[in-house]
Amino acid sequence: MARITMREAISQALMEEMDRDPAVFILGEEVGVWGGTYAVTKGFYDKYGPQRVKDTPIAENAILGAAIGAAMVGQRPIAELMTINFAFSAMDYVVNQAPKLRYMFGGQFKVPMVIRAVGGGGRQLGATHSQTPDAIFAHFPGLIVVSPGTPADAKGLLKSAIRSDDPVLFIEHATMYQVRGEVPEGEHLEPIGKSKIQRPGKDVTIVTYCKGLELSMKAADQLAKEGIEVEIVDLRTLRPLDMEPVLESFKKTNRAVVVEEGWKSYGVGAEVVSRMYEEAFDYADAPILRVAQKEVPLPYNRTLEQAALPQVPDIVAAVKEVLK
Amino acid sequence: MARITMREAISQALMEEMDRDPAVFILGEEVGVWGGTYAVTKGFYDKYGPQRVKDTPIAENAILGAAIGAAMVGQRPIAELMTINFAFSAMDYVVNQAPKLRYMFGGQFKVPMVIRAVGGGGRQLGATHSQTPDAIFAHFPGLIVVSPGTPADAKGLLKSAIRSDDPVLFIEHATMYQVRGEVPEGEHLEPIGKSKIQRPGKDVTIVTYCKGLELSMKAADQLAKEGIEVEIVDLRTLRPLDMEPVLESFKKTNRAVVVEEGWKSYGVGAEVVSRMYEEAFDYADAPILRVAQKEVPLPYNRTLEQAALPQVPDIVAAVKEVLK
Amino acid sequence: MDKQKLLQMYYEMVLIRRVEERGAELYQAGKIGGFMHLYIGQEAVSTGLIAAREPRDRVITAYRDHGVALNCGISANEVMAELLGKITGMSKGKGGSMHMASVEKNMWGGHAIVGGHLPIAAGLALGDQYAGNDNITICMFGDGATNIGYFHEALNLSKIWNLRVLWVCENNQYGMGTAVERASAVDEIRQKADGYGMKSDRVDGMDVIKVYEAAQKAIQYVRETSQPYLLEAVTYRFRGHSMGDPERYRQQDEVKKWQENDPIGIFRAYLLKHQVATESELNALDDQAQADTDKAVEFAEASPEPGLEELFKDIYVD
Amino acid sequence: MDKQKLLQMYYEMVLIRRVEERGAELYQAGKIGGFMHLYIGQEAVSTGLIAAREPRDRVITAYRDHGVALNCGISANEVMAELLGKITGMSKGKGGSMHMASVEKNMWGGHAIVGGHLPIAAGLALGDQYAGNDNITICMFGDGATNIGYFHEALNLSKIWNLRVLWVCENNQYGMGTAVERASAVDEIRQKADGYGMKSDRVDGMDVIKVYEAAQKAIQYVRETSQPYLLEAVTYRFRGHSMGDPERYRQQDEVKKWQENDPIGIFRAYLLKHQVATESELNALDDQAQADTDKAVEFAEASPEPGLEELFKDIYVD
Ligand SMILES: Cc1ncc(C[n+]2csc(CCOP(=O)(O)OP(=O)(O)O)c2C)c(N)n1
Ligand SMILES: Cc1ncc(C[n+]2csc(CCOP(=O)(O)OP(=O)(O)O)c2C)c(N)n1
Ligand SMILES: [Mg+2]
Ligand SMILES: [Mg+2]
Repeated sequence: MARITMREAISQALMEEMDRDPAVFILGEEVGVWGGTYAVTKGFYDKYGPQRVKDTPIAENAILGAAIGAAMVGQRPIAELMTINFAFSAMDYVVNQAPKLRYMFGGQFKVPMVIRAVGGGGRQLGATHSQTPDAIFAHFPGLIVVSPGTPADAKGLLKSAIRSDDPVLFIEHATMYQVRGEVPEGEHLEPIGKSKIQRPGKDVTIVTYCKGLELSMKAADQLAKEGIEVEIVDLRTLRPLDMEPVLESFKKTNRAVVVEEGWKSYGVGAEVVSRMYEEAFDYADAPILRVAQKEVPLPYNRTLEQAALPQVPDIVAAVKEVLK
Repeated sequence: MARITMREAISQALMEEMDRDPAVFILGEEVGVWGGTYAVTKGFYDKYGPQRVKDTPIAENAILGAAIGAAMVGQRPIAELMTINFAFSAMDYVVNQAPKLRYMFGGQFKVPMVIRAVGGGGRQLGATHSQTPDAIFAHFPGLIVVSPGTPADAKGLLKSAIRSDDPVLFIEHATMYQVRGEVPEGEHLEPIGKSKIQRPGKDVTIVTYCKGLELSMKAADQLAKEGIEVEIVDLRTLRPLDMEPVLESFKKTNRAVVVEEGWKSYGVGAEVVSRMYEEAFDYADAPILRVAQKEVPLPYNRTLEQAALPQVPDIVAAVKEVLK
Repeated sequence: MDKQKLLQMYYEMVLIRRVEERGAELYQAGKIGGFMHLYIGQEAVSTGLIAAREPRDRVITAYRDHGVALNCGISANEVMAELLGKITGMSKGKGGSMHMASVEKNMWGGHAIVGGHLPIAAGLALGDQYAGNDNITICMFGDGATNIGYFHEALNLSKIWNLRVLWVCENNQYGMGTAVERASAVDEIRQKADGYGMKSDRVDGMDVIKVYEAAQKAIQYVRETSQPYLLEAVTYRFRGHSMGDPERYRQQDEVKKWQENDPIGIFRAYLLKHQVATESELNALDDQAQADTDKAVEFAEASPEPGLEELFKDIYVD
Repeated sequence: MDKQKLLQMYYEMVLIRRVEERGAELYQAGKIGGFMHLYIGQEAVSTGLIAAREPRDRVITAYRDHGVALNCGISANEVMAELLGKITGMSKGKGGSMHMASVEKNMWGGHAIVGGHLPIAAGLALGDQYAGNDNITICMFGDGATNIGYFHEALNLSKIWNLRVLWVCENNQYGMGTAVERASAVDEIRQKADGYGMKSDRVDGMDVIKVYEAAQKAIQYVRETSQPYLLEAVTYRFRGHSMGDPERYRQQDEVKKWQENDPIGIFRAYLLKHQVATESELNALDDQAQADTDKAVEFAEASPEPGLEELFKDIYVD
């Protein structure tokens, strides 16, 4: 296994799947000549040519609509939204078309496509460009929503997403492309719809995903120094949501914190918390807490932005609170 | 007080506010000559003329963008989305522009506008046209989300929404326009951001809003016959969410069911349930249950559609379950 | 065109009319729900258009799709069963009036979001281009749909990527209650092609022969040059926008004037005048369409509803 | 034009250049974050355009907004403070480079969603029409923005509702790394006006005088006829799309060729040739711009950051 970055892991997954299956192609803004705004598809244009690495106009509806149509007739497009914030400029395709077409027409065809989109705050991009609105996409049946927290999962889940016959929204995080981790070379598939224990522990459960995993790992390191053993469950897929490992952990620790980068209200944590009580009410020794973004449009100023985003100390504090 | 329909109540609110304030005008598809797809603005075009009742092209981005622009320079537009499902065709304006512009520009201007939109299932309109995706809008700070459950509230809240200096998404329900209720004539304002006890009781709390209120009232009637006294709290506003009456009721009954029409996962109930435990953990004598839509795109076939939607017996069963 | 083809077209037009008339009755009787948009008055457009396609050419349209479905070869039985929400409908009763598709017949659906299927149509054509064939995608939409952003993004993409799409605007003068000139900056929709440097044409949509000829020319152009093309068919819907339209926005005079221009009547006269068929031959086709419609209603009424297990099927493949 | 006005324009162009050059340095030094898009090379467009407006005419643009902000009369101090995220910025440090606005100066913001501000511009004009005045809204956007649906919906609406909008496309040849001809069905953006029956013009955007004249003509037309108008200004950005652009998509030759065509140089030569000003007068203005930039940096650096209480302010009015 090599220690590579999240960027390299995603890039590897894309390349391996393009090599494996000629029906796979990429389309999106600046994916080709530019090499991807976040350099994920650097070199792809030269390797695969303009037929398989398609630069598009700035027209998110056209990008996603074209991907859906091509998927309906047998191709396996990977459409890139330059950022998840631009999903709002083509929302109908993300939540109303891709996830519903198969159902509405009685299962006559499938829509095997991936929408890759980078989200997240922390880069001072201002309110319209810094969102982590993952929860709202996960609300829609018919869509699969994946958001990995490690390079290995990014590779394994993206490969599975590309092979899935259903539409998958694959959410990456703008500040995590340099995160390094061990990643199996070649064929490495992670199952979609499976949560995973990323760190075992016995005192308290942290449920999280994506950027929240990075922060939670750091919090767990700090807490370990004080003798608190945190178990971290990484959701990895938001829809369908796999609660098994969460419940198992919670039944052991009886205390939990849910960590996410997005806004708290109507966020991912709300669903996770609700299901935990629904299915493990008797195991709760303390109220489950949520650590999330403050309820403000993210400001440009760095200090303010960081104050709005969930931070390691917030997680540490929440863990101590549930342990009281 | 007159007993009038929800349609009449909304129509009254619009007319009274247009009469009161010349800055108020309406724009949207078929609001004028046609009289509103749901006949809410019937007669308005003749009364106020094409300057104040503006038929638009089928161009939801233009409708909402134009409303935002006009609001920025001092008008008070009411933009109608023919249905909430078409918000996905102009999502950026609903969640990214209207709620963030004031903040991004340091409070230099305000965006006093109302987006009226009708949602809800049960009319066999198929998967793209039958949604109740209220929760996803409520996720965004900067937006106010209101969804009334009675004619009186519809009137009082819409009038407040029109007078609000902030953008308000006002969600009506397609199957409720004929619902009748007592509505104060003339000046009647209900405060935005205040939940309300719509039916007092002592045994169990139902938290709900909009269509859920209608269903819950019926369930409560049935349960009353069995001696179960249900207290119903109507959220009315989803953002900002007023938990006070919910918590007060819950602290009394110690048992609760949350009823909503939309999908359960990542829905309104998830947030309400999470907050109830966060703020009244010790008062819970049983797991709080959620009654909501099954996780499927709504089908056309009536039997299937009704099977997917939450029904009165589902609520009755859930109440009995939490009382076990 | 040979006689058989012409008579087939005539039969299809009458069949659409009969099926929809019965559909309207069944709707009034409460057996059909949701939104139902009748194609009555516009039959010449899809009939002429689809007669000019090859079976490998794909078709996609909006919610006003019963005619298109029948022209594509979906049986009246299936159309009627879908209207009644039965499992024997092509969409298993899950789609209803607005969502008729048949992969087998290369008909990729009626679509209910105005203009929303245009980018998808570009995608169908992209799929074919990627596969390396010269199939065409015929994408139909209303005049009202040309004002929404989807139209713009799709037409632009089709032009820069040399996609084989025949864009067909059915200009029936209104988008719901809004007359073209109240909603669109240009009254002739074909003019919108100019903004994309796209070839275009405008044809009398009440005359199936004219539509057929214009479609043939357009299809040939698209296939050979691998360039998109915008064809505007000028037509009129004789009924309301959907069931329950109060029709306050147009004068009965206007409706009457157009109804005198009935596309079936025009075609019938043409067939007689050019001695393609005799009165009795045409009457036989009328009877056939009536009989097929009756049978379709019987079939649909006798068909079972989808079982409750269908609720959770077809959401995901995996 | 009188001398004072011409010199003011010259000063503004130099000021934009100096402010952005310093901005680039401060960005490299880590004092500015987020996305920053420089206007260097395009100064003639907004300078000529905004010189032709009356103060009551509204301006709105995209994220490439520093030049526009300065031309509208927002001080270099405020621009620099906003770049540094300070409370003294016009947006209190909450907006940053992409979000400069001043209600007082009738500048309604830079906007970061490509094309997203076009419907809002139509709304500003709608507000004025509703108020019954004849203010104009000048809406600027890039070539890339003309391919998104927002553009289409906004232009169509402005035409059918007779809104006083001057649509100005700054065609700088690229949307990020994508050349116009790879993204747009037509290379001359002005041609897109034809699809709306809208009057249009194309002007050399490197020549501030030509821009000013074209803008004046356009503004007069919009004001008098109450019709929108599309003006295309052909220009070039000398720097990358934003800070950190690898610029793999264009040849250095091409960049050099355009740089030789520097709008400031062209204007300077014009002013000298027509003896509007002497070398030393222009040098004094250069010095003035330099001094004002230095002062702005000092001001911005010395200004405090917004306090934490600002985080929750300005979300809601009520
Ligand atoms: C995005 C969107 N907005 C609004 C509607 C509601 N709607 C359905 S059909 C229609 C009119 C469409 O007119 P046109 O495109 O001319 O087609 P026609 O009905 O005349 O065939 C409208 C506004 C919709 N379905 N989708
Ligand atoms: C809806 C949307 N899609 C994509 C982007 C990312 N993006 C920002 S600027 C830009 C290029 C715009 O090009 P153009 O309109 O020509 O303006 P220029 O930068 O050349 O001034 C892109 C793709 C965005 N901000 N918004
Ligand atoms: Mg029409
Ligand atoms: Mg550009």
